[in-house]
Amino acid sequence: SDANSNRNNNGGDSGGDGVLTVGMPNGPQANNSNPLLETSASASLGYRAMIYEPLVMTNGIAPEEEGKPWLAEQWSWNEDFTQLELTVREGPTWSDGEEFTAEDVAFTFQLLKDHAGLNAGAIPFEEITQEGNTVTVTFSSSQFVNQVKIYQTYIVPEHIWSQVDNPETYEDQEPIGTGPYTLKTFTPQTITLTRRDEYWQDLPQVEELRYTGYNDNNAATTALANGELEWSYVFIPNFEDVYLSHDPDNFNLWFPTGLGIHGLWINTEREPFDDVVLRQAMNMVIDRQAIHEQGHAGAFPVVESPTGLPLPAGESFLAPEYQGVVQERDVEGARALLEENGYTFEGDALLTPEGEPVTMSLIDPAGWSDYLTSLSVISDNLAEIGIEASVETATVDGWRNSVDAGGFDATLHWTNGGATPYDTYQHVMDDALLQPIGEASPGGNFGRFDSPEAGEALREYANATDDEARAEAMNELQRIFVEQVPMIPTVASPVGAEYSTQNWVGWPSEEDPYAPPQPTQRNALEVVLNLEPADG
Amino acid sequence: MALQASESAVVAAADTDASAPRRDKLRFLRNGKTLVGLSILGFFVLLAIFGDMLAPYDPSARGPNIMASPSWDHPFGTTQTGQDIFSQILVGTRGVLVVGFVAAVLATVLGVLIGVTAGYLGGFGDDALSSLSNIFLVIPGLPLIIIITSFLPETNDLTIAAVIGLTSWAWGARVLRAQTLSLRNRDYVQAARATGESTWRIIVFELLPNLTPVIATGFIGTVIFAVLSNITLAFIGIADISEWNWGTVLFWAQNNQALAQDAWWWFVPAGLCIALLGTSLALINYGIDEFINPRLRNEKADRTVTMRVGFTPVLRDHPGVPANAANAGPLAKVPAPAPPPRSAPQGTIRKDDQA
Amino acid sequence: MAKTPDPPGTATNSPPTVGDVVLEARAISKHFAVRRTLRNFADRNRPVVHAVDDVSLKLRRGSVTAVVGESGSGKSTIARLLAQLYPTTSGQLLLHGKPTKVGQGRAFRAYCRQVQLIFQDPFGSLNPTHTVRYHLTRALRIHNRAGRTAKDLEQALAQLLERVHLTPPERYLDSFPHELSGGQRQRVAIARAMAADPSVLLADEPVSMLDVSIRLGILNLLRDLKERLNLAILYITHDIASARYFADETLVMYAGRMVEGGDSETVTQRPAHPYTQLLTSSAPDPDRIVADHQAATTVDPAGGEVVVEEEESETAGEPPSLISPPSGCRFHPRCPKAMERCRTQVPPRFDLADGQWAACWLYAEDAPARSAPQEASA
Amino acid sequence: MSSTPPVLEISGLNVNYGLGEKAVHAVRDINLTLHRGEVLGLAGESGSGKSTLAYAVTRLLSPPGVITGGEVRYHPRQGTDIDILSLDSEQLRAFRWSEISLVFQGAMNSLNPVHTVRSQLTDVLKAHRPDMTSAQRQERAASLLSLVGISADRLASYPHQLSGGMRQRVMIAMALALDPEIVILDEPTTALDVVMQRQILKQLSRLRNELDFSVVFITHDISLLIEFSDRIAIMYGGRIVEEAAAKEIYQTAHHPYSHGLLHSFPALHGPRRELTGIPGSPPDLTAMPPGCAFHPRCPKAFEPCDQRVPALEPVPGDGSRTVACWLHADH
Amino acid sequence: MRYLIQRLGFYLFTAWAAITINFFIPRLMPGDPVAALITRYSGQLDSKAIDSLRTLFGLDNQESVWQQYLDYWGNLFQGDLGTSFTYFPTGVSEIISQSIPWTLGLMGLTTLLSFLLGTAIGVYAGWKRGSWVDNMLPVTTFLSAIPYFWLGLIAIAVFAVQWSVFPASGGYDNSLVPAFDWPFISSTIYHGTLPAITIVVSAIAGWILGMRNMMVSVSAEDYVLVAQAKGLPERRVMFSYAARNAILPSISNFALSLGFIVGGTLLVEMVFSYPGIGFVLFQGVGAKDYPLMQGVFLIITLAVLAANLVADLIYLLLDPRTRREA
Ligand SMILES: Nc1ncnc2c1ncn2[C@@H]1O[C@H](COP(=O)(O)OP(=O)(O)OP(=O)(O)O)[C@@H](O)[C@H]1O
Ligand SMILES: Nc1ncnc2c1ncn2[C@@H]1O[C@H](COP(=O)(O)OP(=O)(O)OP(=O)(O)O)[C@@H](O)[C@H]1O
Ligand SMILES: [Mg+2]
Ligand SMILES: [Mg+2]
Repeated sequence: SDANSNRNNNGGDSGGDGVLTVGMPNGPQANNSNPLLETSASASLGYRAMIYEPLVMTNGIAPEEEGKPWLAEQWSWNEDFTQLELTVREGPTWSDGEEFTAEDVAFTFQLLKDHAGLNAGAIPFEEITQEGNTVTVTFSSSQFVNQVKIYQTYIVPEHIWSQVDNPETYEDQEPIGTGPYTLKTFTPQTITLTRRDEYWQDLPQVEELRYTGYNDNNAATTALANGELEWSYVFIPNFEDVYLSHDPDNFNLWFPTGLGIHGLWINTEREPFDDVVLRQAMNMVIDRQAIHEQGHAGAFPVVESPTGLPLPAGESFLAPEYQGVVQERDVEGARALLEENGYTFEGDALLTPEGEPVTMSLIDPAGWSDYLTSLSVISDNLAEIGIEASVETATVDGWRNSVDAGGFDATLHWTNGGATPYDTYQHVMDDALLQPIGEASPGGNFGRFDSPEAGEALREYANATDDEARAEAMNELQRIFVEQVPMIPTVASPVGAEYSTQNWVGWPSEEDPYAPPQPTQRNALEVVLNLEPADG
Repeated sequence: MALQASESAVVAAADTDASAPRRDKLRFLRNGKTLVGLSILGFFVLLAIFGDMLAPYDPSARGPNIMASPSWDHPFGTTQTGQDIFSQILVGTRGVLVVGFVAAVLATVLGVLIGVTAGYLGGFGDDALSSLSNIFLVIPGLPLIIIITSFLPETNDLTIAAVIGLTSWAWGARVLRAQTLSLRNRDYVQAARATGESTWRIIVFELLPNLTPVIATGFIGTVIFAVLSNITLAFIGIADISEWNWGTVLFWAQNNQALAQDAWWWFVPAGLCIALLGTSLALINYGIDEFINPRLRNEKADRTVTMRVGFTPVLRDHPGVPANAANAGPLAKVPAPAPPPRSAPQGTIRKDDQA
Repeated sequence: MAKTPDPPGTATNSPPTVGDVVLEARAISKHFAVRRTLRNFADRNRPVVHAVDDVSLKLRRGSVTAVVGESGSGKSTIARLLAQLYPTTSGQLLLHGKPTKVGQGRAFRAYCRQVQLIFQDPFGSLNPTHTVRYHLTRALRIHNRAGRTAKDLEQALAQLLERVHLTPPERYLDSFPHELSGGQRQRVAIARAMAADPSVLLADEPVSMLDVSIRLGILNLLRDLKERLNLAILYITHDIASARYFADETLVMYAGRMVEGGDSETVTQRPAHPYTQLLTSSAPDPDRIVADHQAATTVDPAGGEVVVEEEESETAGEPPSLISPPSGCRFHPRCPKAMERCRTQVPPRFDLADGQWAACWLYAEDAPARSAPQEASA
Repeated sequence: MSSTPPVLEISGLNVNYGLGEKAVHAVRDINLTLHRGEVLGLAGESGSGKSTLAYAVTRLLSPPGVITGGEVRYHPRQGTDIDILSLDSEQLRAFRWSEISLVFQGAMNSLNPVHTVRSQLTDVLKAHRPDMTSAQRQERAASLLSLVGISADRLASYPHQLSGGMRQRVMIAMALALDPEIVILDEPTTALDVVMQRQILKQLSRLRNELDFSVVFITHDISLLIEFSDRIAIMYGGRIVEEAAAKEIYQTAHHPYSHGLLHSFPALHGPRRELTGIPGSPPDLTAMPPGCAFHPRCPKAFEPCDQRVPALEPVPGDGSRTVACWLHADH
Repeated sequence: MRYLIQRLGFYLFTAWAAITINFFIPRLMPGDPVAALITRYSGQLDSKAIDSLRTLFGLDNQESVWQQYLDYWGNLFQGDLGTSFTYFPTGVSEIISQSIPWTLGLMGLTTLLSFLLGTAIGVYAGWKRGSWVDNMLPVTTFLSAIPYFWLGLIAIAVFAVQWSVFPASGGYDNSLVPAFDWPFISSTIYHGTLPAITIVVSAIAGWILGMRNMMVSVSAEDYVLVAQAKGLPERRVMFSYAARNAILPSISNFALSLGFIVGGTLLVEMVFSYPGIGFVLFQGVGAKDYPLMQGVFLIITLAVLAANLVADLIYLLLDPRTRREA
């Protein structure tokens, strides 16, 4: 073919002229755009958000906000959140020209119900009915905590997917969605999306999106630094020097947080860590700032609230007593606390009331450099109260197994993050997940935190029918978390991004936090719709 | 048959030695390459033994100087978290050498067992064992090591060494088998048999001593392979990176994008150490090669003379040549002075074609 | 030599007489499978090398039996068969008249205490990594002749070396083979064989790798041993002149078969078999210098029947394939006197005068022209 | 024989292996003349320098061999003499094979195993006779093979497909390809059995008669040498110790070493004579005894032998032969 | 012919053994692909997805190992290498077919190039002993002792970051769509240059040395001396006599070294972010994606076997001694 026809527009290394280059360090991709599979290229690179659209656009960094109507114009729940009624927007069309209808929405829910493999959020669908542009879905339990997961469901076209034999293995290589972009070309290295002619909203100004899978962080960082890559989410150590300094005017990095956090999970079954006093003391000496700076290269925000809620995302959930409270490092206080409770110091070593020295191993997979560096910070911190903590590594498998089976003293591990802090607390404290040591509990509560009150509060929160009861339960959860210290929060999981204003402006930012900037989120579409060419 | 040719080359090379091992025990050491190689290796061995005593800092301890370039305090600079890279390299030497040598010992023992047994047994046992080593030869080594290592419940230097050793014996076994085959029918082996020696004694006392140089090259080669594999495993984060070795240093450097941060000092020393160690081992191997195969030796005492196959130099009155008169008796003629350069045209040399 | 009690059954129990048959081979054959591997394991009719076919010979106390024949005719194979380094394909070995068949281990050791093999190549038959002392000590130890104390051993070693005229022993004991000359090495090899105090020595071309000037020494040594110790010696060579010089009896081999035998002088001077005739006429012989080289080629100096014709077809010089040896007499494709039956029937031994025999149809009772063995002329 | 004009004159030739102190002085002050059309035999025990001498003449010694002195003069039928030792590489290439060709010790290794006999025969023609057409070369190759009694259809064979004797004969054919003046045969038959040996030697003498070249024939098999050569030079310890017509030397060897050599091998025919042999072992070239190299083994050694090297000089009373022995020295 | 059949038999046997080993290795080892996947997404994927993934990957039905082995063979004969977990539900064969051209292109070409170049230099160095080429050998030794990935990283730092002479990653320009046209091909070449150079630099020394040593050994063979004695032109002696024989062992070493080279692929592709099969394998290992891992490993092994077969054939052509008459 003709040399030029192959080139997209100006075909330079970076975007510009209607092109935006996006990339993730997730390696080469297989030709699979199935939006319902987390393993697809479209999920891995995030471009499914440009092709398929959710019902409601929620904002992970501002969970208190009401979502924006998207494919659903309106939605309402019954009191106990077991029934959802959706009013589906009229007007959007599928990119093959077919009209988008409520039947597609009902079909998609039915699909999730029928195929457990696609139902990643384990939503207990019951009945799905559609009438005109109204879809009604009932659930077997209260879905208050799962609302966002349901809103975020990518809606797929019935006229195509009903022909599919097995949607669980459907590769969807010619994806048809309601979004403003369609798949133009697919190669394992780069996926190109091109703008549709019509869209139910104003057409975005970006004409073409180029998604690249870089093999690793280094490659992605290099591409970011030389401007080849305009939008990405990649961990960059020392990002000031390595990235921002290459073009201080245009290069930006914004790592706002959602509700998910990282922290030191403690095995509350093992002695002496079953003693809450010890855990409290440990919590008091952890230097989160050092972890933030050294372990996570300043990219992951510190969790300052003792409740483990990252701010500002968790602001609206904070119990009154913890409003404005910042977890301060207090070595003296910790020592005092310990001594008050029968602990003694022998030289530098801490002895339990029984006279045993307190030693522990901190374990994480070999190769997880940010966690391991953080662990060494923690180890130093704990040494200040006489706890001898050694940093150990294991293979990912070995670590996974011992975490699931409760075979560890303490480990850095993430938590689930959802639309409410419920996901985090449930992951850490749910007594329904409690297993004896040795039995795997892959769903959470790795620390074997045995607290019926916490479980009660969790269920209360999930099933409450009014906001007050919910707030009550949330406050209770925070109190238990703060007092019992089942896990020591360190930093928050950001939903961040690096982006360049060289060619495009209008990115979300600290000043204009209209959406999380991460290119693999649903909100990426919002971001793209908001972009404008830099030169006017 | 392609497989056999390489063997025959090795065999041919090794055949020339027959009596070399004892002819001059020190000759091996007098080889310049060997000497340089052994010195460097010796240096690293000393580091491996005393490295952690010499290290000025705890290699894992975070320090206040972050990402400092080399200075007197930190000869190789510091890391992201202020760890002293010099100490990491010093302490890490042991891991590198331990894995290299343990793996090589394992592989060599296996190679000798399998290769020599196959070669000596012949027949079905030989076929079975050499098929086994052929299979191990064609299976790509590093991927196999990565796969096995990644499944290990626990990785430390010894398990890594074991994996490397267990997967890399085949080459040695093959060469040894070929060698044994050629030795098996040597008269002195047959003679030992005819004297009434038992089979195991023949293998251990008659065959093995003659295989020593071959075993030695194989051993050194495996050390190189094991060191590189170990470092690679550490670098890609599959081995246990909490045990310091040069690969671990590189792993952390790469993970923290040291090069992007212009922290060359984080990368360069480890890389150079590996290259130096590799070079030293390679030099030792050249030494052994030249020891086995004297043809490879570059015996050029005198740089003014080019020795070429097929064109013997004529040196009259050359300083490197002992005066003939010293050896010759009364008859010793003074060599005729070189005739004036004749324009010996080829035409006069070539006979008229009369074919 | 340190006198240790001889194991039962050795010849020393009965008073030795020169001429006693010590070792006898009866119709032994050896076929080598061409290559036995996994791959052609399944093949039904594997090709074999007929290295030795139907060979019989007797080794007598105090006498040297020579086996001559061209390269590849199976001489070494016979030596190894007699030493039981290979199992025979068929046939029987008799030691002191008793059939023996030994495999490994004790029985084999007992056998090689009686029958020892000296290899062709003194440069190859000593392990370069071991000293003379090691070689000899091992041989003594294996055959329990090392005595009990270190002194016994030293003495036994010294005696061995003296026996092969390597004196003073101390000069040689701690040398490595490469520090010795070819002749000295061969002496060490002989000493090693002597360590077992055998009654039979199988010498497989013991001098072919040695320099002319050294050969004689070794041959004289062997002769000396034969005479002093009453050994039975099998002397294998391709040099028929040395057989004449050194052996009492000479056997001629061709392509794995014995074709002629008898008293050495008779066989070399009056060869009966056409192959032997070819051999003797081909052997270089300065006494045969003919002033005019140009003429030499057409007139056979020996005046015999077999003349190496220069216009011969090229195959005339080629030894036959042992994988599919010629039927009948194996020499028939090259034999100028081949008859019809030579092509089909294997000739048996025909006894001639003076204990000479030949496996050639020329000497059959019913041969058309029963000829007398060729008389050598100088 | 010595009446014919010389083709090759070697004078004062010295060859070392290696340089400097540790050099092995393998060939010492050799003076030797080869006459047109004669067969010059070179005998001596293993390591006495026979091959070294032969290779030095053509400058084919492999490293670390160096020629450290002397002159090798070639007299062509027409034209000026050539000093082989002062030719440069290109001149040497042109000179080689067309004037002197060699048959090496052990034909097994002399043929390139990966090329056919044809290609190895024709490439020498291609190199030296560039104007021959390919068809002519083929024809020549075929006729060369039949010259040595191998049928032309063997041209397409690879060396491993030929028997040892055939390979040796191919080498001889190759040596004759350019009708050289001199053919050097270095133990051409040692690996062969007597029948084959005789066959080949006969072929060679026939060819020599036809083509009229001179032969240097090297072996340590004295009986073979005496039978085959016109003149014999006997080497010991890198020197020529005696030189004479073959028959004369067989009848009366003057040098004690030649004498010993001639009484070391048994004769097949004639009366069984007593064999004396030579006591002792060959000299070590790196540590040559002073004086006559043979004196430690010589039964007749006397005063000057262990001090001065005897010169190779005509035997008093017999001008046709020379010997290097104090027993026969004039003074 | 018979020889060929024997070799083929050997290759079939080896292939069988490799496939079987390949089947068993992952099964004998611990590890859970779902946990690995969750871990890989650390935090991005909800822990509630565990069950759905298990269902999805079909990990909930248990069959006997023997049955699995039979199924494995059955599928293999249909060219079905199973479904990748990481790239679910894409078939392993598809992933491999996407990535293998890159690996073949880059590694194949550079391996061949370094072999040819190294052999050529080795021939020269071995022929002209003591010349400057010969004296350069210690330098090349040093280069070859440098771990490949390190050389690659430094090369990127210098030639892609410091001076942007070459791109730092990828197999081609992201703005292009793979096609057989000049922009794409030139871009491929441009992207492949830096990795290629580093591979050649670090791999070449081995070939040079091997060939040099063989040349030196062969040069001392009688037939080379004979060729010199025949007065053949130097080129003919050097190539047709010395090099022609010296190269034979190199060829078989070349085939055997492919196994090692493939190991190198992985690092090249990691360091240069190259879209080849080695990186896929690495990902598969990390994700406990054993269908993928097995598939890649199998393909690699078979490729090495095939290359060996080819080398055998070349050897057969080059060395008449192996050609037995029928
Ligand atoms: N182990 C073996 N396997 C197969 N064939 C063999 C074996 N040993 C010997 N042969 C074959 O048997 C035949 C006889 O060999 P043998 O060594 O006995 O000959 P020889 O007469 O000793 O020859 P030479 O004079 O060369 O030593 C030869 O064709 C040889 O190739
Ligand atoms: N490369 C070498 N280095 C050192 N010494 C050598 C070398 N080649 C040969 N010699 C020595 O030179 C001497 C002469 O060797 P040469 O090959 O000429 O002997 P030869 O008379 O041909 O013996 P043979 O009959 O065994 O062929 C020998 O003593 C040998 O050890
Ligand atoms: Mg033999
Ligand atoms: Mg010689």
